[in-house]
Amino acid sequence: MINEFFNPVKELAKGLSIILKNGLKNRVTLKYPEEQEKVRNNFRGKIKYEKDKCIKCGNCIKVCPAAGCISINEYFSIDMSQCIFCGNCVEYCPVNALSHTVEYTLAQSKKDNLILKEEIYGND
Amino acid sequence: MSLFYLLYIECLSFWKMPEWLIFIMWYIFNFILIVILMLLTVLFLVLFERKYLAFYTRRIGPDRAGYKGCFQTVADAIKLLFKENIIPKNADKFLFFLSPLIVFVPVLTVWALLPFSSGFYTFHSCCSILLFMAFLAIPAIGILFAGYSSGGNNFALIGGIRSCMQLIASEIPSFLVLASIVILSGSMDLSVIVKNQSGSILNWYIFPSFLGFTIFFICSLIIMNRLPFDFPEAESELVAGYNCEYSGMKFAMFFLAEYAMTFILSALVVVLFLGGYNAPFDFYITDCFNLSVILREIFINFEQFFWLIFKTGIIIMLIMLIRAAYPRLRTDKTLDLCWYIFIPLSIFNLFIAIIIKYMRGIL
Amino acid sequence: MNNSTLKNTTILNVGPQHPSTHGVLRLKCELNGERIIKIEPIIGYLHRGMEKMAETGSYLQYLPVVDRIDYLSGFFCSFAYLDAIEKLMDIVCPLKALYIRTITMELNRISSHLLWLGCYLMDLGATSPFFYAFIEREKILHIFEKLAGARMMYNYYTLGGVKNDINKELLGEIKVFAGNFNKQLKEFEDLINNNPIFISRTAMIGVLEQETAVNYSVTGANLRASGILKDLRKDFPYLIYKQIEFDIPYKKSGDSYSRYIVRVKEMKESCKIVNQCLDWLYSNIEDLKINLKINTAKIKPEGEAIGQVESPRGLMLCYICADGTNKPSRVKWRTPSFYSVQLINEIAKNYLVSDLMSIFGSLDVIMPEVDR
Amino acid sequence: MFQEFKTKFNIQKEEFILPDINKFYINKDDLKQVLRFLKETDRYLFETLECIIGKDNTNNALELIYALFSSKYNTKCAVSINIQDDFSVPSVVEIFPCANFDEREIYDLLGVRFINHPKLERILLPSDFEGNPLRKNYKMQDDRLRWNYE
Repeated sequence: MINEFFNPVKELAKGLSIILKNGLKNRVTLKYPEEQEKVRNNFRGKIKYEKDKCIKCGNCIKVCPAAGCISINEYFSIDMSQCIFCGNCVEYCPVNALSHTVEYTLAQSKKDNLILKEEIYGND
Repeated sequence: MSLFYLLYIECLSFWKMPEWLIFIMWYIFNFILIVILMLLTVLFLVLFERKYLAFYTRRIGPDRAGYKGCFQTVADAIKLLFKENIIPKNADKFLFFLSPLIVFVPVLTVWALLPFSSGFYTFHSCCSILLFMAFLAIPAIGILFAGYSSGGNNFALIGGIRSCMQLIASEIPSFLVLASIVILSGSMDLSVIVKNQSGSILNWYIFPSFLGFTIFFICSLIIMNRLPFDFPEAESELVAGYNCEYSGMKFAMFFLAEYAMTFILSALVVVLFLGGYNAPFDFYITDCFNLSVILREIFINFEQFFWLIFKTGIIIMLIMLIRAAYPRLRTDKTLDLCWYIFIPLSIFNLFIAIIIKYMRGIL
Repeated sequence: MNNSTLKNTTILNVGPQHPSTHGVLRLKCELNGERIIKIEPIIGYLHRGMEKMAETGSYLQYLPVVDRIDYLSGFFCSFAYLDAIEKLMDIVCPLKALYIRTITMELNRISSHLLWLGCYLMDLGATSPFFYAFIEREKILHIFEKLAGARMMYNYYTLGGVKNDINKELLGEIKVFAGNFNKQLKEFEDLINNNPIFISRTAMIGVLEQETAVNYSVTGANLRASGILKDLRKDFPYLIYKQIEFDIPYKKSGDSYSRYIVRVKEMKESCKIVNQCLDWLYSNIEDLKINLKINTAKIKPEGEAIGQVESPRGLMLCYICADGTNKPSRVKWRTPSFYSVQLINEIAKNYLVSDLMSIFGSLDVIMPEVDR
Repeated sequence: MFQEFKTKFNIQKEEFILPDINKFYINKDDLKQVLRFLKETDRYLFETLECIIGKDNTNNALELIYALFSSKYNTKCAVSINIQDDFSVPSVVEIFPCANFDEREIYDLLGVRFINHPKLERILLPSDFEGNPLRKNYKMQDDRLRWNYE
């Protein structure tokens, strides 16, 4: 009977010791704006588009799961609010005109800034 | 009358005031001091708890407002001040406004009863333990009113009912343990209890009634709704329990009351069992410098105040550690715990206290 | 005048927005005081029309969307979908791709169980184990980010195998993780396994008899906790589970506590599988054949097929009926949580409200799977 | 293995669902009889109904496939029925309680009415939604998809 009373107390103490032991380990928080997560180059971030390489074949539209995200009627544009960064367009583009960048901070103040048009691409 | 009262009369003797006005001004002045002390400790406790829990989960805790997050609680308070006061449509308006007060005011008055040091206590009465526990029973009724009056919100209703169940279950064992302390110390006045525990660490009351200490500690956890027993506002089940519908200043009042109750109950545990403001080995630093009587009296009080705060800090850190480590108990398991285990144990503890008192009487 | 007040029972809406319903599920429970009389789960708040989306897009367009069926275990859903197509077009993946698929799926099972462990203990009130579980899970997500380029939405499997290769540095990282994972798990077990408060909250609560489990076609850890030893990896071994030796943890009593124990043991087994796959992958690093490079224009399968996989929550089937064009004519997902949601009325009857959270949490129900 | 079952219900058409599940076509009325037979006789013991797959083959014909699994013999089989125009099928909730949500979902997405189902309502879509999305004749009014309908 004694063991049945002291066993729970022993378990509670063991739990407490683990919590105390965890107190001494190093901190894991990442102070976001100052320390950013360093990401490798195969990270699927914002899509980059080179105008001269593109042959306007429309392959990327056929492959893109988000319907209506890419449109190439008069100029090439990607709607960043629809894009799910799956990388299909980059993979199936015959001339590698599209490629991933490592940038993942894409918040904008206005909604139509999210639609990346060709002339914005032209100069960078 | 205590030394401070004499000092106070001297300072006021320049203005020719009637006798009764000085007497009343003394209590008002003391009460304002207590309110300031409480606000400071609550501000510190809220931030300390978040940092302390973050320490055990390998995080840093809030460190954006102020140097290392020191103004975080002030920022929270100001934010809550400007939050819109939403009153649910079919809420019982009068009770909805009253319940934060019912929860907050008794905790504030209880602060006045606690003997912070030999000279400094606002309200001195021969049965201050009874007053203490009587005032600490009222917030549970406030929580019930809060739950009942927030419209048709069933979460708040269940939270309120749970707080009453809890209160009754935990009051009885704590009163029995208080009875054993009163037997040991001979009087119901808190400052007398502390005086009887002066001297070395051996005649603290934790050693003769260690069983009483554990029971009272767990029952105080139940009264102040701390984690293993925080049923009225169990986040994962009742969303936010009784303070579901409260926002703005009223929510801040509930929040303030909870932390004030945490401090005051752990201070009570210290006063009853760990020899309130007595230094552990009856050694005061102020004795080494040979000061004049009045100066020594003042510094002794400050040092005793430090000892009380130091011991309460240890108890509060233990309470917060328990919050970090353990899951929540089920409501009916807690009631079984109180009715079936704590009450017989506290009666047994009463016998031990009587036997020890009798043995001390013979030696 | 809603009739609940007549029968002096209160209707408690454990609403779509609630801290511990793991997503948007509404449990309309009728309470008598705190005892539960009847619970009616109302679902459909997270319905995204996954099956209709499959019919509008081609096989390739639907592939990235498939990870979102159960966003905690993306690899399992994409494997089920691709398994069905590979059977239709009888493609056989190279051996190394099979090993890479197995190791990523087992790591994904560990990360999904870790998230369940953290949330389950947060439901019961213990705040700090939640953070320890997420610290461990973060390591796995880092490995996936280096491997597939994204933390949770991988789009890493393709029709003939996997997209990019595992290099030596990543294998080393997985070995380091698998090495000290058992030590971390042991720390968890000391903290929680026989903690008296945890036992009082979960032992003999929400008991699932074998008969109701079979009737409600429950699968996965919930079934194995009630004593029925049924695991797809042993009954119909797919991928390379035939060459790997591992055993299936199970318990007899079927209450929330044994479901917890079964899932913790499953994490240990997955760690064993990961270690065995690591040894094979180390031995042939230089074999670079991981993808069949199938020309996507030729994906025009014909007929019906069912892709099956043992996901962390149970048996997941993906039925594809293809009619020769490049768009599937019908894709049907059989997800395990859809059936364990119906259980809640059977096993949570006349328990208390606080037990409801410990029962529902132990069933590991994830809402995207239920609503698809 | 299914010889005795085929002779009892004289099933002519039989097909294969890959990997190795054979599918039997039966007519609508003796659906309950077949499922009870497959569940109770100790020769088969298909006691778990894994899922009910609703399919819309074009020109207004629906097909319901009941996927069964017997853990004793570790085999899977499927029973399927074709429904032409009046879409009403006897519900199998008494035999397999798990079919409750399945049948409500098929009613919701395909519009098949199940006779004496305890609570036949829409489950996934909002209750005031009209039309059944998974039917082939359900037209989506979203022009962003025009690229897919080329």
